[in-house]
Amino acid sequence: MSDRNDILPTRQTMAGIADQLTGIPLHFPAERRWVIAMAFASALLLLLMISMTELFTRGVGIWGINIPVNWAFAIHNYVWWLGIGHAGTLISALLLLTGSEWRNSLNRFAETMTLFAVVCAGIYPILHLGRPWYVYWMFPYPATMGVWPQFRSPLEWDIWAVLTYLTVSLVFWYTGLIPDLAAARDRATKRGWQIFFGITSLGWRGAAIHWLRWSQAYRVTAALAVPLVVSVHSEVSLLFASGQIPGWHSTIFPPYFVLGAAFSGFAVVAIIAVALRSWFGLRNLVTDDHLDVLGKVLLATGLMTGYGYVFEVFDALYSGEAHEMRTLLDRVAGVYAWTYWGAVLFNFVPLQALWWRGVRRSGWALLLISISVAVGMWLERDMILVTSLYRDFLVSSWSKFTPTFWDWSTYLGTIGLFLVPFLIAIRIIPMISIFETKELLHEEKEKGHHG
Amino acid sequence: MKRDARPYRDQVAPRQGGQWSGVEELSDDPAFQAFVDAEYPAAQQFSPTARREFLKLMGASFALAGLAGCEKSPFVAALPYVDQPDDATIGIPRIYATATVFDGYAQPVLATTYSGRPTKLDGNPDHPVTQGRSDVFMQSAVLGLYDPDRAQAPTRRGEPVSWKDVVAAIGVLREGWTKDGGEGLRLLVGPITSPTLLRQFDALLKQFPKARVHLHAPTGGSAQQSLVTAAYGKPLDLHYALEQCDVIVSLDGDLLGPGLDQVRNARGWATSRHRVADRPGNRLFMAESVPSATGAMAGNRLIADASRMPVLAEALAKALGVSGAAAGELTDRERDWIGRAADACGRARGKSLVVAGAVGGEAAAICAAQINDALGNAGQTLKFTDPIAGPAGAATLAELISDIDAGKVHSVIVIDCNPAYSVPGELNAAGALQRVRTSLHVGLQRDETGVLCEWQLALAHALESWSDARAVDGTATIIQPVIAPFYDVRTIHQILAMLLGEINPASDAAVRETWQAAFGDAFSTRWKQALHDGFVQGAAAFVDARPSSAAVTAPPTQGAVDIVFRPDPTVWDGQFANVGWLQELPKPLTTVTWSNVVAIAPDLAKRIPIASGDHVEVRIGKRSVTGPVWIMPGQAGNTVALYLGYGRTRAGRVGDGRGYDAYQVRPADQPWLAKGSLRKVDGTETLAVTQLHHRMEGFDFVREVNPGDVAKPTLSEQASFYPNWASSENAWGMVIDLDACIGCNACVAACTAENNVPVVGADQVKVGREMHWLRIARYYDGSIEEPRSFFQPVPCMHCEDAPCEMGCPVHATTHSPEGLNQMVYNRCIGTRTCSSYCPYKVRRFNFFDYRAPAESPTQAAHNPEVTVRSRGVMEKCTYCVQRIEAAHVTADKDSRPLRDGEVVTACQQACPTKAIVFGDIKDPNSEVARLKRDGRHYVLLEELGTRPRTTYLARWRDDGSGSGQE
Amino acid sequence: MAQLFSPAADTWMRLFLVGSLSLMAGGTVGIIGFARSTYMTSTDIRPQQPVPFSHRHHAGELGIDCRYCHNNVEQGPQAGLPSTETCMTCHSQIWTNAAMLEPVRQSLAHHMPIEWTRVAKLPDYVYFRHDIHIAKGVGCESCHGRIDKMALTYRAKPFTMEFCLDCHRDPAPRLRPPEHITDMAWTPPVDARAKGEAIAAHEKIRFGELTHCSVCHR
Amino acid sequence: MAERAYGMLGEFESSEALLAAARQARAAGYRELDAFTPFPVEGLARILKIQRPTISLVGLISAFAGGGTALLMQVFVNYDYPLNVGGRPVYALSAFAVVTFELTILFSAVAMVVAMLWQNGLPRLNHPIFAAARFHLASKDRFILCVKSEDPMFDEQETAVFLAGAGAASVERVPP
Repeated sequence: MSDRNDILPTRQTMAGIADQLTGIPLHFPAERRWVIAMAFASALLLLLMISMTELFTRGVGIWGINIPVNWAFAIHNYVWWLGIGHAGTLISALLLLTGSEWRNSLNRFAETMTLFAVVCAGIYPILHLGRPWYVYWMFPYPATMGVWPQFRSPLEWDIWAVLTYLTVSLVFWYTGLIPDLAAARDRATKRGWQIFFGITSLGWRGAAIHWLRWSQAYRVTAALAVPLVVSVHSEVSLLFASGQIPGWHSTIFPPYFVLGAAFSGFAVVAIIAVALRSWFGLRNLVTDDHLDVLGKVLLATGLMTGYGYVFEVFDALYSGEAHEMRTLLDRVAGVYAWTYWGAVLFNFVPLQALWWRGVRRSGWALLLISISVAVGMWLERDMILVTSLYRDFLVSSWSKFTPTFWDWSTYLGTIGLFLVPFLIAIRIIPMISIFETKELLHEEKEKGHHG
Repeated sequence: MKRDARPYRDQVAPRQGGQWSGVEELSDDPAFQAFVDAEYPAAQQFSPTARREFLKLMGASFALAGLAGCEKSPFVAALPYVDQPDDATIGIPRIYATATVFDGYAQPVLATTYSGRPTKLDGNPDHPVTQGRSDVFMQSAVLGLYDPDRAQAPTRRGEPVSWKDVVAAIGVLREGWTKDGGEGLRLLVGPITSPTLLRQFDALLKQFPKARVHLHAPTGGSAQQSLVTAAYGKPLDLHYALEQCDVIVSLDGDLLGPGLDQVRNARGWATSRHRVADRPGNRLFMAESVPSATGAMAGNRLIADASRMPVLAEALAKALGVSGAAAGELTDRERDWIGRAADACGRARGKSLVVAGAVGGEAAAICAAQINDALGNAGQTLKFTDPIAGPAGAATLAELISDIDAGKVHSVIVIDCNPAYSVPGELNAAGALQRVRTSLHVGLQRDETGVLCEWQLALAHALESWSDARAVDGTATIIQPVIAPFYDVRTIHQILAMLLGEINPASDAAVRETWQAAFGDAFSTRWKQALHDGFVQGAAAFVDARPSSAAVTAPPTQGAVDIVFRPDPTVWDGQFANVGWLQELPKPLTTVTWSNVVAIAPDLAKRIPIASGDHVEVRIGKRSVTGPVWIMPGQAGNTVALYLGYGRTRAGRVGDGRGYDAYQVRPADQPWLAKGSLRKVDGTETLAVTQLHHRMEGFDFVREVNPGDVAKPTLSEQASFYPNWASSENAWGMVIDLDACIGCNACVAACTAENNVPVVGADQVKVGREMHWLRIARYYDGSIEEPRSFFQPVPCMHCEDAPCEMGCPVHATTHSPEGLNQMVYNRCIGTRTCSSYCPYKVRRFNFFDYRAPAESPTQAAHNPEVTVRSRGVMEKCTYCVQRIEAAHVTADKDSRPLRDGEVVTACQQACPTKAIVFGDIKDPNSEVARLKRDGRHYVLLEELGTRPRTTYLARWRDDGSGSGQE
Repeated sequence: MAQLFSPAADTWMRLFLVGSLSLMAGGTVGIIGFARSTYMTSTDIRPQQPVPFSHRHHAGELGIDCRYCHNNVEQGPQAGLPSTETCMTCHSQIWTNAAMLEPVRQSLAHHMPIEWTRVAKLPDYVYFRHDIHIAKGVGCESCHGRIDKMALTYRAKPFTMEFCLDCHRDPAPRLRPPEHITDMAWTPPVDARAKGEAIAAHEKIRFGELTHCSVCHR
Repeated sequence: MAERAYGMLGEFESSEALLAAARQARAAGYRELDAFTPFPVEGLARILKIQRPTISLVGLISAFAGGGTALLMQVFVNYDYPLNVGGRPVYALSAFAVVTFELTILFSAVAMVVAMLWQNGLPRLNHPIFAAARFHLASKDRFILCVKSEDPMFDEQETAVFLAGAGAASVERVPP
């Protein structure tokens, strides 16, 4: 029955999908737009390189940080980027396990996004070091000093968590990519593409036994990735919650951070989904139904994050702890209240439009709301960091924080660091999972037959 | 403490020269020498030996600067002595007793030297005045020695000349002076206590009887002397015995504030304040126009405009029944305060003291003198000596200028003072100097005066000189050099000797001559004893004095507001403007650094309206000056305070162009208080402030107790989830008595000197990156118009369950078995987690490379026992672990346990009021353990469960009950 | 569709994979080893000295006690290099005209120090003190090796933190009686630990406290 | 004589057709069968009698290895140089949990993917099957059944006929 709730239009054929998707890298359809985007992204990346040169030559003092606000943009952007990354893994892994078929059109670029977002996040812990050239001291190797890393430190946990996350994301992404690379290899006509896809597909043949082993590896890895995501951002929250600083020292932090991460991540997935489908004419694969589902997920995670906000207030009031209450008051009415109210405004007000189906199914509306959420979550990270640090316990150490040019340039630069590889990736690898879409199409058609 | 009995020169500077300085490592490559030549042209003119010393010194300081990671260790040069001095132990500091000179007076010090370069000055514990205590000026004097902008050779009209040229020129001048008996020759000096210098002046005046000496003392001297003369009818020095006082009443006299008497007064006040354990030992009443350290410590503080002081003085006199006192109109608050003060004084006859500050003028000074006399304090808590500083009978600067204008002067010799800068603008001393035919400037720097004079004679620093001087009580110190001069300079006595006609005077000849006469036959033993002790026994003799009953002149009345002039608490009259340590030291009550401010009352600010940092124009008569405003809580509504010492143009790279020059508007005849007006003008600036918030916000960071409320000591171990770590033999801890802390910053300055704390500059301070390991938090309680002020030194708490340590991913900060929170700079990678987690925010981070540039002579001021930190590493208070470890080694070599008091931290050592006590808390008999059992003991942020080793004693609240020892 | 790769390509690919994996593993091991190499620790390098001074001759063959020249070693942090005068104590009597001693005579004549190249050097942030080690029974040889057998002096032990820690963690077996401090040939007795513990007890060495950071770093 | 072929391919247009053909082939006694599909086809393994792979077991073992390594490493470094960090215990197991968890996942995930590739004999760039002219369609929309020449029943002619009979759209000999 054609009015059944299929997420993919069943008119299309597998051959059509294969040709359409492998065609994006093989016969790139949007050369001009890509070049413009790439030029913009490269400019941002160049800005990052300049900022890093300045940073490494002169020191972290080029940023606006001080004592007491000795963590600011670097750490807050780190948390923001990492949070964005989490949506990719959640979409691929969690939804794979729960059998949510709509993920199939989204998971590949969501995973790609994860990968590069984690890279962006990953450089911050190195950049923010006073002496980044000694970052290797954080790894346990038999040093002539005889000194080891300190495993009670949340930062030490952090480096393991992020590296694990990066590795597992990479492995998971690549594993899922192998069959599609093989498909691209088989469609490629130019020698260069043939060699590229020939090597990267590792000689995948799609044999029954290959698929069997592959499925097991892929699904179990997915099963591992879900708790990994939760652990990584919980751990990131411990970076703060392990300190006694008012506004940080709270047990709500791990779930609060994980949900916030998913929230911001889904927003960025929505941004990319809307952009890619209009860019490459993929409305047949990324349908309005997809946007509808994304909108619902965004709304759900947004409301959960909102719960975190409410609970944070409750937590402070319930504790009755004078310093916690003062920090709470300062967040809503202090010098940096604009970050708090900005976060509330950008995160939750436009979000409410998603209660309407029409809004969810409109690309533009979803795009704008998602951008608002990304901004809102950025402000939230800033708020959590700065408002806790700039006024902690002793009044005599209170200070303020003003970002400098280099704070902003480093942050904008990482957007370039994200976009450049992402743009390269959409040129050379299939951005939507070919075989999974085919599988879904097959299942839908089959159901159509039986239905 | 090891101290050498033999004269310095005999030990370390053998006659051949060349090997006194056993610097083991130096960079001797030609590139380095070329660089030194380029950077220090004067060094090229050094004698070969002097030059070698200089290079060695520089090489040594370079060796300190490294902080490397895993780099391959290079082979470097090692230079042994050619002829090793018998008792030189390489690497062990040698300590010499000497003195620095501050406004002419000796500040007796023990100088710690490594390989012939002084790195740290501390008070001489045996000296009757300081008893080992110090102030910020003494602590920072060593950096003045290494000032890169010091005059490095004599110059004539800016061109370097040799001392031979100088001597030749003096010879020519002397011929002229001899002819006319010195007619038209004038000497301009600051206050002088040096017996040798006074003797040389006398000799000079004998040679040239028509020459005249003029005195220029911008922060005291004649200006204050005239008040005393008015009060007692003759010039006198007043000496307060605060240690014997039950009640102290001050009328805008900043007894505990910065200045010559700070150490003595603070020590005396703290002694009487803490002579009993269960209540405050004295009561302090302060009426003040501008908040001061004394006001902050006063249990009874009255805010009154500066021009009210004479009225208050009269009222107090009347309340105490001093005959002849008239009654002025008083407000309710004033009447109440006078009543309480009079009541307290009345019950403490002979044990009280009334002090009038300079702003009260002659009227207040006379009243105070009469009250003290009536109460029987004179001779008890107030003692008199003949003036200690000379030259006696010197004329004033104003007279010199009018003489110049009258064409009566052809030669001026300016000795170690800076009239072109520190003189009331209306006198135009600079213009006058330029009209003189021959002018000589003798000074450490080619400053504002130096550039105007034809000759600038580079003066040796006190630490490089043989000299002598008297402390505030008259006790003389023979100043011995602790380093050979590394510039082409001469001591003040050598230059005076040249003026007296000597060709090549030895640096110690004049001083020896003076003391030869004084010591007589016992010269050689007494000389050695004096050098060893650091002073010559014998203070000035007390004399009797009766207050005059002269009529009182009315204070000036024109103008809208009272304008009070104060020396700056850190750069003083401007002479320390180029000392980075002092520039970066927060001014005690404002925490402003690197600038002076126009302090106004909150009330006045509201009326204008104006905010801190906005510019105001202050006008007195026809002259005006523009500076940034500071709204000072607790300042009297109609009083404006201007701070001297800033707005310099020729101080050097550190001090030039900072703040405004208050001398410009200072009236010559009213140096302390004038009437004027102020108005807001365009412009605003961000002041480099180290503390932005000052209210306690309802928290009890600083606690107060009433004498009756002192609970029985409760020594409960703070609970912890973690098992206790085994502690070693010693468990270090610190107690800071907030009732004793007067916020003077001596501890901060001492810490800076001891621990190589870098100076970061005004711009870095503005963004909150000052590096002091110890900050004096200043809090206000109450309304902004009438707050109570509190000081709280906050060093590292050395928490037993330290949150910071847990945050470090690389084991760069860990805990020692002795309870120290250790920071290993060379392991730090700069994640700054420790600082984020620190509830006390006492950690400091090297956001940039804050090390002094390699070519700066200030490198030589570094303590070689403490690593110089590079960019990107965290640092913080270590409880002076280098001193602990050194004491351990000493004790371990004797296989004996450490004794209480064997380890003294730099802050503790400097504190004039002994507010900081450090020691072994495991030893029940130690001072620190005793204080931890005191009823006033409390833990800062105890609720966090960090179990700090640094704890506090609460401040006494003055409920009127505590007064002295009954 | 034709084959994209020849059979040989697989061989190359496997070689490449195995090769890069071994390179990574080998590189890691290599770097860790290199940090301990004689090159990085500067051991076994005999730097040029202005005078070819032989410890073998002076300390070994002539049996001059270490402290005769390094006379600061019991009092201060640094052992101290002998002053020119110390050299001339003997060399004004013997070998007075030897060409190789010319720099020493020059030094005395011109009052300029002899510029030796330092062999035993610790980083600036390490605060090592000779005096306390000597006082507590650590022999010269423990760190400086058999100086009495060195013609030209070299660094015998790698002065890495590991090297220091080895002893600071467990000093007992390495301690020797005071009379053997400068004894180059001293070998630990069979019951070195028991003997060392006795010394440590006598000298009140605080075991377990020698490895905290501030002992050496300030 | 021509070399012995690698096998014989039959191309099917749907997964259902493939499954039916595979079932027929098993019934006909063919044992050395392989199938190439554009996506994993459910039930194929059962028909081809392929054993359940052991990837998840590898994952489990590696998980223990990872967790164990992490825990041992953290205990060891604190045993090797025990330092008092904020008064916390030397063996602060609760603090070690995070890294232990992360390494458990890391080892497990990486090992599974490596095992998958290893057992599949990947990477393998040159394989006889790539020489088949229509093999590339297996990654597009065709489902290919291959009878390998090792099969005792394999005979080029007969097998080709059999495949065609089973409904193959085309039959192709794969050269060795």
